[in-house]
Amino acid sequence: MSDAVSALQGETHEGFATVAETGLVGMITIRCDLGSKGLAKALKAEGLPVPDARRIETVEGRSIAWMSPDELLLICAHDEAPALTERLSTALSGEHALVVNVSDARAMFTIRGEKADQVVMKLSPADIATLPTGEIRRSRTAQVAAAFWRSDSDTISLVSFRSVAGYVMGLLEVSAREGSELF
Amino acid sequence: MLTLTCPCCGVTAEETEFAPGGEAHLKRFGPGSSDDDFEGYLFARKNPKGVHFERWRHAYGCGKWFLAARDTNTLEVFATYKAQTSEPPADVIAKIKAKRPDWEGYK
Amino acid sequence: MKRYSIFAVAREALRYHSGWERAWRSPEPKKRYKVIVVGAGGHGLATAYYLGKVHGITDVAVIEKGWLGGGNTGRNTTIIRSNYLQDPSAAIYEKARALYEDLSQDLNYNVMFSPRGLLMLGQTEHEVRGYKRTVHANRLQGIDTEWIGPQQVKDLVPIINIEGPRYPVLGALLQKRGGTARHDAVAWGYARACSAMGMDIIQKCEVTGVRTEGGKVQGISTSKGEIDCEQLAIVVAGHSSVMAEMAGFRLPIESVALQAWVSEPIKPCMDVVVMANTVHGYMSQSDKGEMVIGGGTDGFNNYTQRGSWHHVEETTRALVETFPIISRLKMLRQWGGIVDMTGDRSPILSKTPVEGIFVNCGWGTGGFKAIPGSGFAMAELIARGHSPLTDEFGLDRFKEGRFIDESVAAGVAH
Amino acid sequence: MSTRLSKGGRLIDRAKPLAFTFNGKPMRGFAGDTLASALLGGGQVMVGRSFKYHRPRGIVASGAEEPNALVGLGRNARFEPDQRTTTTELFEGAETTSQNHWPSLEFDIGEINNTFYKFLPAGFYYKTFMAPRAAWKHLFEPVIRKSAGLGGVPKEADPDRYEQVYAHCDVLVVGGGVAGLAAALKEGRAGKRVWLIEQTPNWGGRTPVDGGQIDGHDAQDWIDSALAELSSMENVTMRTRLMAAGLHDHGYVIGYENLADTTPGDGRPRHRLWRIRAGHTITATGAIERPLAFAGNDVPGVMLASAVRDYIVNWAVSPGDRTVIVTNNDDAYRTALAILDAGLTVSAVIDAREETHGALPQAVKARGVRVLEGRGIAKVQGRKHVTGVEICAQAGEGGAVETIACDCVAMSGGWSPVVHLWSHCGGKLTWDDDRAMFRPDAARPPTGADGSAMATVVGAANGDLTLPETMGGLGIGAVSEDEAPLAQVWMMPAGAPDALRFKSFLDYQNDVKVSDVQLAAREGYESVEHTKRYTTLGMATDQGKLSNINGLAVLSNALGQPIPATGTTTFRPPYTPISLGAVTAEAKGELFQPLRRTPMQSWHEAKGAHWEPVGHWRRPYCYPRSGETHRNAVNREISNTRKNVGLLDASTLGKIVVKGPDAGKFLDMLYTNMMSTLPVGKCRYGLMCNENGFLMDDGVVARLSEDTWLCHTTSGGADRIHGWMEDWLQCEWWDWKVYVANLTEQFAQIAVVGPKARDLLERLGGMDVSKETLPFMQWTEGKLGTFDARIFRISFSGELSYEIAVPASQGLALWETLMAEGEALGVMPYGTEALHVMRAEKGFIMIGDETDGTVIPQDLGLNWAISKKKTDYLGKRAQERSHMTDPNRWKLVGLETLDGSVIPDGSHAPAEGFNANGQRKTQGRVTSTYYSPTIGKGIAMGLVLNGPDRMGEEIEFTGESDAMIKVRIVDPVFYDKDGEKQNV
Ligand SMILES: Cc1cc2nc3c(=O)[nH]c(=O)nc-3n(C[C@H](O)[C@H](O)[C@H](O)COP(=O)(O)OP(=O)(O)OC[C@H]3O[C@@H](n4cnc5c(N)ncnc54)[C@H](O)[C@@H]3O)c2cc1C
Ligand SMILES: NC(=O)c1ccc[n+]([C@@H]2O[C@H](COP(=O)([O-])OP(=O)(O)OC[C@H]3O[C@@H](n4cnc5c(N)ncnc54)[C@H](O)[C@@H]3O)[C@@H](O)[C@H]2O)c1
Ligand SMILES: Cc1cc2nc3c(=O)[nH]c(=O)nc-3n(C[C@H](O)[C@H](O)[C@H](O)COP(=O)(O)O)c2cc1C
Ligand SMILES: [Zn+2]
Repeated sequence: MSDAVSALQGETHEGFATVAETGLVGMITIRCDLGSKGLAKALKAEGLPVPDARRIETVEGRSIAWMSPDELLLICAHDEAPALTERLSTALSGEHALVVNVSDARAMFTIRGEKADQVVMKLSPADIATLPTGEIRRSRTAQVAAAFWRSDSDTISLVSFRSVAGYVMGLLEVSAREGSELF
Repeated sequence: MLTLTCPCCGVTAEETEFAPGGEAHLKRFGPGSSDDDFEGYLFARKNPKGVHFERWRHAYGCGKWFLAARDTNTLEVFATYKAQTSEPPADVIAKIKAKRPDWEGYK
Repeated sequence: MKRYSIFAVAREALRYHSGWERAWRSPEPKKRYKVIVVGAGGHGLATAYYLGKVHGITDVAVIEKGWLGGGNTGRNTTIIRSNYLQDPSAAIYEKARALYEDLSQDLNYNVMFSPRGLLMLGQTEHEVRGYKRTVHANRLQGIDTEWIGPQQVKDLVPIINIEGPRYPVLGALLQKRGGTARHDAVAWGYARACSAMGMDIIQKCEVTGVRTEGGKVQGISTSKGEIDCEQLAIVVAGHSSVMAEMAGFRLPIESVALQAWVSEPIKPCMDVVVMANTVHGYMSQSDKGEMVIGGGTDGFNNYTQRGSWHHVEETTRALVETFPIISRLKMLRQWGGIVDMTGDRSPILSKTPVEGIFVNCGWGTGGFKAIPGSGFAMAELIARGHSPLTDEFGLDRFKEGRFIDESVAAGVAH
Repeated sequence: MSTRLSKGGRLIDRAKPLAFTFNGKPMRGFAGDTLASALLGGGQVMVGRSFKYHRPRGIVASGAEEPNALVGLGRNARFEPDQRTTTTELFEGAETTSQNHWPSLEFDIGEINNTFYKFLPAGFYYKTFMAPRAAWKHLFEPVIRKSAGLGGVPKEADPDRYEQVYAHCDVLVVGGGVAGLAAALKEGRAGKRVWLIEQTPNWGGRTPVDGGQIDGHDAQDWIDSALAELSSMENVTMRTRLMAAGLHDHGYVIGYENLADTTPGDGRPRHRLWRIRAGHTITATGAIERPLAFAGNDVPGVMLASAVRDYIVNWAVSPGDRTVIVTNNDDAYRTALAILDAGLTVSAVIDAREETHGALPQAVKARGVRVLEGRGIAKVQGRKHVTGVEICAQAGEGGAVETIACDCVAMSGGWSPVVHLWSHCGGKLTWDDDRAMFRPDAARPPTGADGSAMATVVGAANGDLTLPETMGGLGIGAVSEDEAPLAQVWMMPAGAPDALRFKSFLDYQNDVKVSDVQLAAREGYESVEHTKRYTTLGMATDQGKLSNINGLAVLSNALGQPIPATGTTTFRPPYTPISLGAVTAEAKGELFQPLRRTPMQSWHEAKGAHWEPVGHWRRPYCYPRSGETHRNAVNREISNTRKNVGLLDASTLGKIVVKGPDAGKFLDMLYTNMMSTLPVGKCRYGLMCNENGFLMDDGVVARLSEDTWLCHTTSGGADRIHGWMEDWLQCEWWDWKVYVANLTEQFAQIAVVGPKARDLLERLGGMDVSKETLPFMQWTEGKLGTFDARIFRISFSGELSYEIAVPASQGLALWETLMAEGEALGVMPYGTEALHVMRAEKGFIMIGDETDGTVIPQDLGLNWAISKKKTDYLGKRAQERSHMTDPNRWKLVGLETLDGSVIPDGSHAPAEGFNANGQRKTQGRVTSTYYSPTIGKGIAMGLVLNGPDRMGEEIEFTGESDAMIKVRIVDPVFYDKDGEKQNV
């Protein structure tokens, strides 16, 4: 689908950290008994584990995150999401489960640079300094919901709802502005 | 500005990441119930100055509802626990008793 | 009671004001009173005052656990208006507002009622429709309100931003004779007048129990001993549930914290009270010059007289958006009160399951403006067993589903 | 004269001179100066006028406690009133103006109040200005307001930016004096995550001025090495210019950081608000010196003794050539020594104590200074500047024994620990009678989330005033001169008569005198809280940092009770005032609130849509063309939609998927009607009530598969209803197998509406959308053109109508395709107002218009949507209550005026007579009212008493003016009653 566009189409700002919208990303919400064998099997077939509480596991370009005691979020390529949703739905048809493609309900951002943490410090009450790699934190950025995790040594990935992408980008841009670094 | 620990995901977070939901362990009365019971269910609140059992939702986190035992006068949080129970669990009661020997117990 | 007047002040000036007598006495409690009012807030004191003034009942004690006027009456943002939508509310609030007009003269105590005008901004189409509905209702209720356009708003409040961009001001509900009064003086003026009628105001006396027999009230236990009475009025705002528990019943009330704060004082720049409900903030300027700002309530039960900080941020940002010049003012002091929120956010003035016990509570975030009317009505209810002003505010309404819901037209109820 | 000394000044950098102005007069200072030190250094002793009496006032203090020396700073958009000069750092080009006077600081008309001071005691306004009634509002109040009010009014929006940050630590140490440094060292060495914050630009607190030895080193050396060690610790974060404004529940500390006040306009945030969540807070906030109350203690030139030595030592500013020191304790003698060391003159030390033997007095005497024991000041001479003091016996009534000429008075009434933060959340105090101070009671601390102490106090803030005590409390040895006990002297002389007490100030800024507090006590305002409010003691911008303890001592005296029986007033945040800009931070303008945007928002923007806020969304109200009024645009959009085809961006509509074996049962509980019986592929309109029975949301439900339903909600309701569903599933029916997900934002939704709607879709190709394949109230999915779409055949306008959902990423593309393909068909977008009018023409209700939280479906004639078969649904029990079944509830009807005009919004229908409260009775009100371009006249809906039984009846409604409007009760469906247009 050539005409599919992300909320901000890759908008980027340079400050003491670089903040960018990442463009289209695939996301699938899976609601299910996370202890069920069927789930483990269905995910295994896709090469994915069932993550432990609050963990986000990345395997070959896809990530799977624990969102709540009965909810996972699978992150993949945007164009892969519809088919993957179908496959997982089918694989879980024997379970009480809900698998839905939410790729377009979200916007994803990266905050990159040595001081990336400081941008999050300005926006979320969560203690970013103690957030270990491999853990996803659902929280808020200023007035809207967000989830974030360390996607590599100097990058934080952040997901918000699509409709507020502009607001989130506004916050990130202001917070990362040169001259306002905290330390 | 309270801090609470969500028993569903284990995150300790500040009040703004949660949404309060009023008194816990209310018993729903539906069609066929008496006027008094129904009124009690919707309106009569214990609203104690002291130990209170209440509902919270981890709104900006895992999205789950949970319950908290909290002192409305000191704001001490005795415990948080899963919402799927119709009265406070024994260990929560014991914890409160230990800290508030004068407390007359869950009524 | 020595009358206050400019001449009295001048006379006293010559002798360094050594001749003033006590505004109210500090008596020890007697063994028994005809009526005991618990709670020396505005509502309790006004109840006592009108019992004496209108019904000639002066064998009255007002029992206060702290210092009189130290509850919500002493910590509110003093907004007075009567532009309510529902008939029962409009009636009692307008009664109160009308009594405020003459209260200084009536009490011989200047409560500085300042009918400087009150605006409720319409910032969405929906809100505009709600306020227009109120204007029409008010007309039939005999309350003087009007709808004005954005430019008139700007003329009345030059420091306001009517442009938005987020929520341009589309107009406002104006009550010209709404305004403010000096909150402490309201309590003090009533206390002085009650004391002068021979009533006992007993401070630092906490009620710890209610004695009943055969479903009828006998008296109360207090930190200063047992006191008997024929009738008992519970008028303790945020502590209503605690007192009801003593008397053996439950109320449709939850106590939560409500906060307010003031800026440092500046010269007069806003001569009306402005409420902006879409963005959740309201502001007036006190006679001393501070901007007086009220916030939102906490969502959880709270008896601490402190609230959560984020409400301060939410309201301040709403007001900076509405009045951009205040960004460079500084917050001087922030405080909280415990407000009593009922199931339909309207007050309760009612008999109770216990004979002889009456409650007046549930004024929540908006009862300062009601003090004279509430006291007047409550006194009538106690003395006569019935008052047209309290009829609709009974406890029975929750069983019947007969709510008086004001949130219909306006978000907040100050 | 105050002046700059040629030598010394540990905080100033003489190599960096700075120019500034005071009331337009050019002045100079140095980097490191505060505005106050620079003003004093430039000889400016009088800096403002007091609040009530407009008395000339000078600088009293050297820190946060300053009550007098407030100025307006900057100009135009960067003007800031009430700026405290003692805590404002000097910067190049600073423009300062004094406050509260007219026409000038030197000559102020308002000073007339000072002449009439006897007529204006505490609370005089409660006793006067009552007659005639209107006079208060129109005469007295304006005068009082003008003469009060202090600072000037900013005139423009604030151009600066502010920001906020969250920080977390195990231990927060507040105060960077030696106590704070020592506490931070201890916690830092223990490996804790430590934050150490200090409000001023400088570390070390008082000690570098007061002197002494710590741990065997000169105090400054110890401070330097402590700072070096702390900076080397990874786990310790240190910041200056960061004040702890308040200690809030559960260890939440609001910090206020000053970043760019000295570099206005440099683009950095001016202030930063820190929200620090501290596991534990240690306050090391020091102590504040108290003034003494004597007549004329407010004349410019009368200062705190500690401030005098601060100005000399820190900024090389001499507050006067000849200073008289007046004290009740030994510490003030340090000021004498500092003055002497600077080569200036101490004219005398007046000590209220009968005898002085301590090391410090001895040292001062040894340097030839006169020490007058058992003496007090009867009166200060001078009006705009001290010229001398009259000395009297402290024990007497003020008979002057001697007059001493001087130009500065340094006073000390002892010290009060800074207990604010400790007290903010309920930490209690205990009275220390030996030292005459309230100090934190460690046994009654403020408690945190787990019920244990969340704060401790160290150093002078804990009442450990002398250096050995301060450091001893932290386990570190220190030495300073021994000090003899102070005398509890609050007022001079002890027997001061009225005439003196009327000039002895307690609260400088608010002009509260000893006599005022005594008057309050006499009149029965006995509680300290009453006295505060009656006199305004402690309510000024310094919040009584200087006045409170003296005030309550005077009150206790007047009441004949010990000070602890009087107690203190409540300490409230912030410690010193903080800018509302910082409290607002980024949340203004564009970022004031999140703006939710649909995938097609940019298109609407480009077309100049006029907006209507709906929750956090902003929807096009209409799309006015150039020269067109909004009203005309709406009419055009309606007419075109009814005639050709219109497009509505319906993306904001809530879309919640509900799935599971128990989903049908669940929806049957949530909706008033039956959803479990809805066949797959079909749609059904449903109503949701709350447990109180009131209608709270509506929308079309589509059954997607055997176990899956899609529930549409109102735009405003999506999140609320999603939360509502989760609430019931998690907290009541937790054993039901149902999952829900909010897919509102996953899909862009476009309503294609009008007789040519099908033509338009067929132009795109793909799915069959014919009447046969896709009849009314069904849905289908497949390819529409190149789009993956789900199409619902539902209608909110009464026209042939399709709602098309595609993934949000393709919403804009679909919209543009429809606009392009539809051009030949006359397609136009329409906004929310057209939507509202069209639904009203059809008699469809709108949540928020026909409902307001007090309306039940039965009121709206929606009984057909309430299942009679179900034993239960949310709201059912409530709807059985007597008031809900009352036959006299107002019911929905259509309304039309006899002359075709539009009934005003909110109009009410009066009934005969008045109720017991004299209010006109009513029998109905309008709920929606519009001009209908389709019908060519006004149409409306309303709730009317027994309305449905009164069809055709004419009743009156209130008009815009006092006149009434004649209205006929009609069927609410005004357009296409038989539904022929939507079923084609
Ligand atoms: C921050 C804030 C802002 C507000 N703003 C406004 C506004 O702008 N306009 C408006 O109209 N209203 C406002 N209100 C609401 C208003 O203040 C209250 O509705 C009103 O003051 C209630 O008065 P009261 O006399 O019922 O209660 P209170 O003044 O609270 O008096 C109750 C008294 O009962 C005493 N008491 C409690 N328990 C006992 C006991 N066991 N024994 C003895 N005595 C007891 C208490 O100590 C207290 O003094 C505001 C409230 C707050 C907190
Ligand atoms: N001898 C006496 O009578 C006497 C009396 C008082 C003080 N002292 C001397 O004062 C010193 C006391 O040392 P200390 O460290 O306890 O106190 P300090 O006054 O030296 O230091 C306290 C520090 O805390 C800072 N502070 C206060 N409130 C703050 C807040 N809210 N946020 C951020 N910072 C804040 C102040 O700016 C100051 O730098 C000793 O030298 C002692 O001898 C002596
Ligand atoms: C309308 C109004 C104006 C106020 N103005 C001031 C003020 O100018 N200065 C001040 O210190 N406090 C002011 N206060 C707050 C009081 O000092 C006090 O905080 C409040 O009455 C609550 O009491 P508490 O803080 O003792 O609990 C004001 C309060 C109200 C209700
Ligand atoms: Zn959680």
